[in-house]
Amino acid sequence: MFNIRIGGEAGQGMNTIGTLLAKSLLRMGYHVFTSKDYMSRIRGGHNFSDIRFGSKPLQSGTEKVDILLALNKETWEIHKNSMTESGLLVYDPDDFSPEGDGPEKAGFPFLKKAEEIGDKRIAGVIALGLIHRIFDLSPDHLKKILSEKFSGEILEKNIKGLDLGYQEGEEKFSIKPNPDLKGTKLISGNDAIGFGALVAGVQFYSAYPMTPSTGVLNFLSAQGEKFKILVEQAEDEIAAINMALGASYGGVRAMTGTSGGGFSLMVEGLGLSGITETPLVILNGQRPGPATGLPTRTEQGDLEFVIHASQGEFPRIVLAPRDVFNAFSQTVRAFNLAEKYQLPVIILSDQFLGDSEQTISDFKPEDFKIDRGKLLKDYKEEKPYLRYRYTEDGISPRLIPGAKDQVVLVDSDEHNEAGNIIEDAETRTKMVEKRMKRMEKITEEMEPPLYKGPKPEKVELILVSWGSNFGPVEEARIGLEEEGIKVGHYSFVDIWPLPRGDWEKTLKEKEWALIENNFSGQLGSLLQKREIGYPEFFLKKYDGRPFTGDEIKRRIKEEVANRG
Amino acid sequence: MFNIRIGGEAGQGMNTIGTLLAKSLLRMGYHVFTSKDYMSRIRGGHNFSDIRFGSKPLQSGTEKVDILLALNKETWEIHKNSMTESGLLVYDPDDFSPEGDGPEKAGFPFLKKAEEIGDKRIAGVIALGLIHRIFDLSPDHLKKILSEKFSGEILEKNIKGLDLGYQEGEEKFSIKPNPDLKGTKLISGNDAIGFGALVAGVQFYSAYPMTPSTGVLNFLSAQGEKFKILVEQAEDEIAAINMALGASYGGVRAMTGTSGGGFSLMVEGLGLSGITETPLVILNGQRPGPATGLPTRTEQGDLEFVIHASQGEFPRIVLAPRDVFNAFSQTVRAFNLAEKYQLPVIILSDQFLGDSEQTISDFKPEDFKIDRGKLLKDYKEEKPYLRYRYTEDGISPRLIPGAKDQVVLVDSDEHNEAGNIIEDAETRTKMVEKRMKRMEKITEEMEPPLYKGPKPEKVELILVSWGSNFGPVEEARIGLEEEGIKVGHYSFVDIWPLPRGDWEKTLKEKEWALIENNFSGQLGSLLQKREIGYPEFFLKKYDGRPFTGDEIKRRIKEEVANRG
Amino acid sequence: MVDKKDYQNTEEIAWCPGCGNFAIRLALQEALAELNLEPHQVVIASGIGQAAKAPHYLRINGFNGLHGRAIPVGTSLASIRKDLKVIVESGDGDIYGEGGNHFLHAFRRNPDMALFVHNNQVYGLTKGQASPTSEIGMKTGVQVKGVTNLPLNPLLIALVSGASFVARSFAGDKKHLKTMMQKAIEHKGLAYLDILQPCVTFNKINTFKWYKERVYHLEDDHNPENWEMAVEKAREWGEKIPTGVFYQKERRVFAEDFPELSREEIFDPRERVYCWPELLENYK
Amino acid sequence: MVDKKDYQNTEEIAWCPGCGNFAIRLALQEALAELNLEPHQVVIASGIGQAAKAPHYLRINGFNGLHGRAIPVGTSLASIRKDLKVIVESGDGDIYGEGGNHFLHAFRRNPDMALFVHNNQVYGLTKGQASPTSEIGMKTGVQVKGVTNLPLNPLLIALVSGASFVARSFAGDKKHLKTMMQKAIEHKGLAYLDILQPCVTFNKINTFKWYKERVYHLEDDHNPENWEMAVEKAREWGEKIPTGVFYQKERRVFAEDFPELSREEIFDPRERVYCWPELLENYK
Ligand SMILES: Cc1ncc(C[n+]2csc(CCOP(=O)(O)OP(=O)(O)O)c2C)c(N)n1
Ligand SMILES: Cc1ncc(C[n+]2csc(CCOP(=O)(O)OP(=O)(O)O)c2C)c(N)n1
Ligand code: SF4
Ligand code: SF4
Ligand SMILES: [Mg+2]
Ligand SMILES: [Mg+2]
Repeated sequence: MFNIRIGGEAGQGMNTIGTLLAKSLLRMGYHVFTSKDYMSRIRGGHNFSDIRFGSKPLQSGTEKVDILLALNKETWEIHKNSMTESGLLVYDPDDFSPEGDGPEKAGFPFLKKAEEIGDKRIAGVIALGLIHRIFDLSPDHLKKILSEKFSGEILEKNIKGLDLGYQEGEEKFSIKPNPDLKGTKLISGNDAIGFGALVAGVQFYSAYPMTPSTGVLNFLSAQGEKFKILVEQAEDEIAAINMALGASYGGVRAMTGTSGGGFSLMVEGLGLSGITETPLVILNGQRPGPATGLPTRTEQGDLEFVIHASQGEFPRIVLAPRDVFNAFSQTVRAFNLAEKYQLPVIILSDQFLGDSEQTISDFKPEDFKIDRGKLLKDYKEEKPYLRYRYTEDGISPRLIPGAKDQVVLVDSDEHNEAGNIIEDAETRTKMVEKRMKRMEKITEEMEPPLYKGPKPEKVELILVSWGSNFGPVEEARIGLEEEGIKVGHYSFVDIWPLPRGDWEKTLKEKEWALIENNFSGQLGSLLQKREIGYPEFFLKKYDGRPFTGDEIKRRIKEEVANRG
Repeated sequence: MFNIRIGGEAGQGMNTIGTLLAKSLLRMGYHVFTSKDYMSRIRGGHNFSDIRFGSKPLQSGTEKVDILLALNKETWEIHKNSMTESGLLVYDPDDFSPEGDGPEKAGFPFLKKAEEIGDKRIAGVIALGLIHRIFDLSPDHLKKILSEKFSGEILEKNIKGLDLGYQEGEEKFSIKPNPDLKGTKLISGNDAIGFGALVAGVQFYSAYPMTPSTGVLNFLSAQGEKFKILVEQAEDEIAAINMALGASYGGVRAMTGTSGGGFSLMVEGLGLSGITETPLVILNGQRPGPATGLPTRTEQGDLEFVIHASQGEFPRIVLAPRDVFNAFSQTVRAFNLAEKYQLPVIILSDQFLGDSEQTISDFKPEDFKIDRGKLLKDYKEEKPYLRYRYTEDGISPRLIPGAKDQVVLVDSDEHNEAGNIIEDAETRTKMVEKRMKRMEKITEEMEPPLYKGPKPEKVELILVSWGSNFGPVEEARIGLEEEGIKVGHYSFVDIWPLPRGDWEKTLKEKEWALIENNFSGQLGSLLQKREIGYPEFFLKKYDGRPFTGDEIKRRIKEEVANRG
Repeated sequence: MVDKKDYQNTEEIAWCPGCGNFAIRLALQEALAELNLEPHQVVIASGIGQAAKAPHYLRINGFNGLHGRAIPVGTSLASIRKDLKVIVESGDGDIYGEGGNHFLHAFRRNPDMALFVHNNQVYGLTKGQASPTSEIGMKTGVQVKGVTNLPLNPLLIALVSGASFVARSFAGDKKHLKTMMQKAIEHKGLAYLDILQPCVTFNKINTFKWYKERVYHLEDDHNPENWEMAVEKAREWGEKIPTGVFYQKERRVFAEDFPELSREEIFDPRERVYCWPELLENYK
Repeated sequence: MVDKKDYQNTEEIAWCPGCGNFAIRLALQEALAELNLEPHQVVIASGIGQAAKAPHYLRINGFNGLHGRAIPVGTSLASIRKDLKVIVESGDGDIYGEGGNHFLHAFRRNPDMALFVHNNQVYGLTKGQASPTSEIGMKTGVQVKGVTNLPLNPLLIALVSGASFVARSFAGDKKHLKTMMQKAIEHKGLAYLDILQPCVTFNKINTFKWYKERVYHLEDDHNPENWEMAVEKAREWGEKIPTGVFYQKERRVFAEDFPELSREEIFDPRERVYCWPELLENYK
């Protein structure tokens, strides 16, 4: 397992270099995990990308850097203390000279050499050549990748640069690829969510740009034509959610996506989905708040907000995907749940998950089923169609408007079975009960947290996480196990309504630690309502950065040691 | 204690008749409680007002009707089963003829007589004359009231009508006034909130009309000129809250008001108040949701919503006034708390409280203190002023902008002490902690629920209510006590952060009943987080109507009986 | 042939007797029937207010959504369901006040739908506050000293925003109103029709009589393709108030490249899986 | 005399090198200094975006609020604090997109403040999506086949909404820009100035060069009191783009009856208790 960090100013092309490297590693048969740390600006400042790779699955970033490709001095200053003992700094001596001791250093005049070859933009590729050599990796895959991207003279220059870097490098590390990795893909959380929507058959997506959810908007825009999806950038988030609801009423699968600030503006629309029983999938890619907060950073600060958002009471479902593949499959599921129960389903992601890339195994999109619930294409019964017909389970058949001789009326006021406004106490009571009734069945359908680790009886402590913290916590758990410290791990994805299950009893009996990327412990607060009680230890982080596996491992180790 | 119900179509002038009657009763020395049940339409439909009066304080409506003034047949049909055995129907035989047995009936051709006098609009006053006579009450106060409103010929006709009605009536009931009631006033919850804002020195109020909060907008608009308050109807609720924040930044006390749907639109602005630490008072007059719901009805469905609204984490205070006088005094306090802690304070009222009128004792507005917290009129220290200076208690001195040579910068991004955007982990962490630190002091300041009834050790059951349910629950508790059933009552007003206190221990030990005007038991959910556990009995109501004292009494009596 | 009775339902109407809304309702019913549209082929998207109750008082598809948010609902619906006739119908407070941003941007998109605004120059349902079109000086419970904000001229906003159809009619002129509605419904693109609608309860200034005395039909020599002329006419207000089609010129319709989806395609979006393998290639 | 250095602070500027925003910042600094306004007498209310970072890069009072919401903040501030000069400064996405409803209604109120829009015809901070003023055909990561919605003409919107001051300038014409800013700041009422601001990173169409080739100053014979002329000029876009004051005519300012509050009155609103007893009389 190695971690390569590429750092510099915004605009220096770190993303391109990182992507090329990651793809090359992927094709050679490594597991890859990449993550991004960037500022809310377009040029300047300090950004960096981490590319971790190894022969075992990777689920998190790390605090440690094996190779630092520093595109400027600031990068060196900021990250030098994160380097491992055997770490290596790769830099351009024309940029800066790294003073003092510290890790081994490999200076090479990338820019000068690139200019010699005739295009300064290939400086990065030269560095990649060097890095391939350092890990004793063949540059052939990278050549192939370059040839898929470029052609003619530009391609030639790139290959030349790559070869040059490769020649100049020196082997230092070595790691075997995993021969089983066939057909794996490297994909970001945001793309996975977009992909999930495609597979679910989304036909309408409206959004207003907002970091870190814009990736999904970009993904679907790019695929819109091929997949017959109408994608529209709305004038504001209020329009975005109301457009999506209009489309859903029209019968197609519709989705909207945003981050906390935009979600705030969608709150009234969320309730509209609730009372009209119009299915809707809403992505909230969390970033640190309140208000504008830290636009390009990560946090899990919106859980209780999205659970309780909007006036009045109505059922909703909140799913917090645990990793990249899960982001894909939960998105497909979100559409199915939204239509099965005719309500809003919120996918609670975050910048860490959205912007990280992870290797996923091969899969067939068509294996993921579409379930449109009680949707009717036509209606030919004697009695006129009633949108809110009372039923056993509280779910009324939903007719696509336009069916011959039938009308479909939905209403944001309290209404009767036909959808017409009412004010009487009796109908109101019945309609509230009709809507709320679905909660029971939904609660049954919610999956209990995934348990990882030795049997609960055998562990010292159970780590409890939700959403994207899964990866870092898992890395920590496995690391601890390797050191002989046995801990378990409950990872929540289905978070509202909170599922029932054995986990409740287990947590009541065992000591447990709560790990959340926020200040107040919002999952903890949900657990308290279930009378699970308070955790023995609350590991929280609210500086806008994701946890890393090693960080959690260290903190839990300390905790376990302290508690004797 | 009597209840007079006036019912008819919207537009038939029930409000005017009710107001005259209530004022007359008030001046005669009775306690009065009025409530309104009206539809979301301007003409037609069925509306009614209840005017209860008696010699002891009244805090709720009742299911029973002593006098029904039915302005149309529908009123009679709907309410005939609510009448007491000794009840009396007052009606105009030219309108309809009440068939069958049932209560005593007093028919009188109000309209015809009014026309004879020369103005059909005085039909209502004739009826009032009749009603005064029925209760053996002098019409003199009413004459005085009419003379304050009208003059000349119109006044004469009104007096004539009143006298006529009085002559034609027949004494039936009698009740002594309360000689101690001097200087009492009859005021609605909405006016009380507006009055509270005045007394607190509000100088800016912006809102978008929304039932049931519009009363406060009307009140302040009417007083704006006299009290130098800038009142503006905004183009939408988003503008309303942002305007209020701009004014508050400018140094004046600012407030906005709305109901759930508008509050939804203010959610992002709420977070802006949170991160910029700009004091703001927000009224949310609850009505049944979700979405448009039942616009003119009542519910307590927004508690968890307002507590958790907006992305990210920041302190806020939620106060749910328990009755009309409390609505006044909590509003004054809301302004003080908002400035003391530099955060948003939400007044959680509802249609029941907002539209009900209640007698309140005499008070001196000037006895209510204004505390502007760490507001600085000027700043003359050496070091430049820093809006977000780190302090012991997390509260930074707040300078009114415009102070010579100093600038005041606030920011919705994460920021440093000066208010400038930052992105580093360290400052972020410190700022989160600075903001959240205030929670402890606030929690200490929150008042525990008011306890009413015999000592907890002595009661069978404790009723737990919040906000406007106080009155109905109190009437029930007192009624039960009169029948020998001893119950206690905790009434929450300070609801977020949830106060600490003996009550926690008491509730853990005793059996208790939760009484909420919603479906899911939202206060209950907050109590569960405190590990109070679940109530023995949950009395809920979500039909859009308020509880009445007799209804609660009946239900609790059943419950106590069942539990044996 | 469709009969206007096909649009009749049995709901009790909660408008005040004498309200201008009744005539609008009747005109719409007739307009649709005469266009031979069946109730299931038409959807009304509305907001909240008196006007916005419209879909309840006809037998018709309806999306009675949030205050101010009917335009986005109609926009997506008209684009994803090209087989349906979409009408957005709401009040002046709803469309020009709360929903102002959607109004502004709707013309830029030009979705294929009709937009009918019951403009009574007041907030009816919330009991008489000023709306964005209320006249200066109008006193209300909130505007106690009279309105001071300049009224919006929504026709001008539409014209300068690229509207492809701008018209005005009057609830007291039912035949004209019906014709305008029909033209709007038949127009390809966003057809905006402002309807002067007396509110007998709260607007004591702009009454039936007030409008009747002022309203006139645009003459035959008004050229609706002439934008400058349209602007000039749209500025006329006060002594004389023109009604008719101010402007009409077709242009690109929103989502016009987006295909009309069949009922089957909507119901089963599966057939589109063909390019997944290709897409997955991007990720290796 | 105030020096433009008095407005200098030490914050690192997060704009891209070469961005049009730098010139705007400098022009504002000079404009304010030359008007002899001190930093504590001026407030900038801004939203979110690259442009909206403006208050951080000057030593000045600032309310850097939410995306799209600077106008309401400025409106109340200007009205309750008549002693302060209020400037609302933000981007085109912020003011015309997210904040469109406030833009529309601001002119109706005419609060006494200046409104400076950095119009780079693109969403800069969120990496290059189309803004309401982006030109048809502009390709972006979201508008993959090019923009199809008609761009908004914000000057026309202002003109038809009753704006009392409408102007345009260009970041590449600093002297003109400074003069326009000064005129706007000195105007009594809402002074709206659209500033053409090249975004060197994301807008490859409307570059410095592109604007330079097109921009010209309104001639002396342009009469800014002539509304029709202003509309005509505001419609000009493409080969030639006029800059200057298109329209200026004072009219009632928002909250003009509301008194200027002294610092004491703000700090201690107690003195207003006198009419309580009278008010309490209403309730018996
Ligand atoms: C978000 C929100 N804000 C406010 C309201 C309250 N409200 C309901 S209707 C209305 C105004 C209606 O005016 P208009 O649209 O002109 O319709 P009219 O009743 O005059 O036909 C308002 C403010 C609401 N329902 N939702
Ligand atoms: C409610 C909300 N939605 C979306 C965003 C994301 N966002 C930040 S800046 C911006 C657009 C900026 O464009 P513009 O106002 O033109 O400013 P520029 O960066 O071009 O100067 C957006 C969409 C946000 N911060 N808040
Ligand atoms: S209030 Fe006005 S608009 Fe509403 S129904 Fe009555 S008359 Fe019509
Ligand atoms: S992205 Fe564009 S607008 Fe933003 S700073 Fe860079 S050049 Fe300027
Ligand atoms: Mg209206
Ligand atoms: Mg821009």
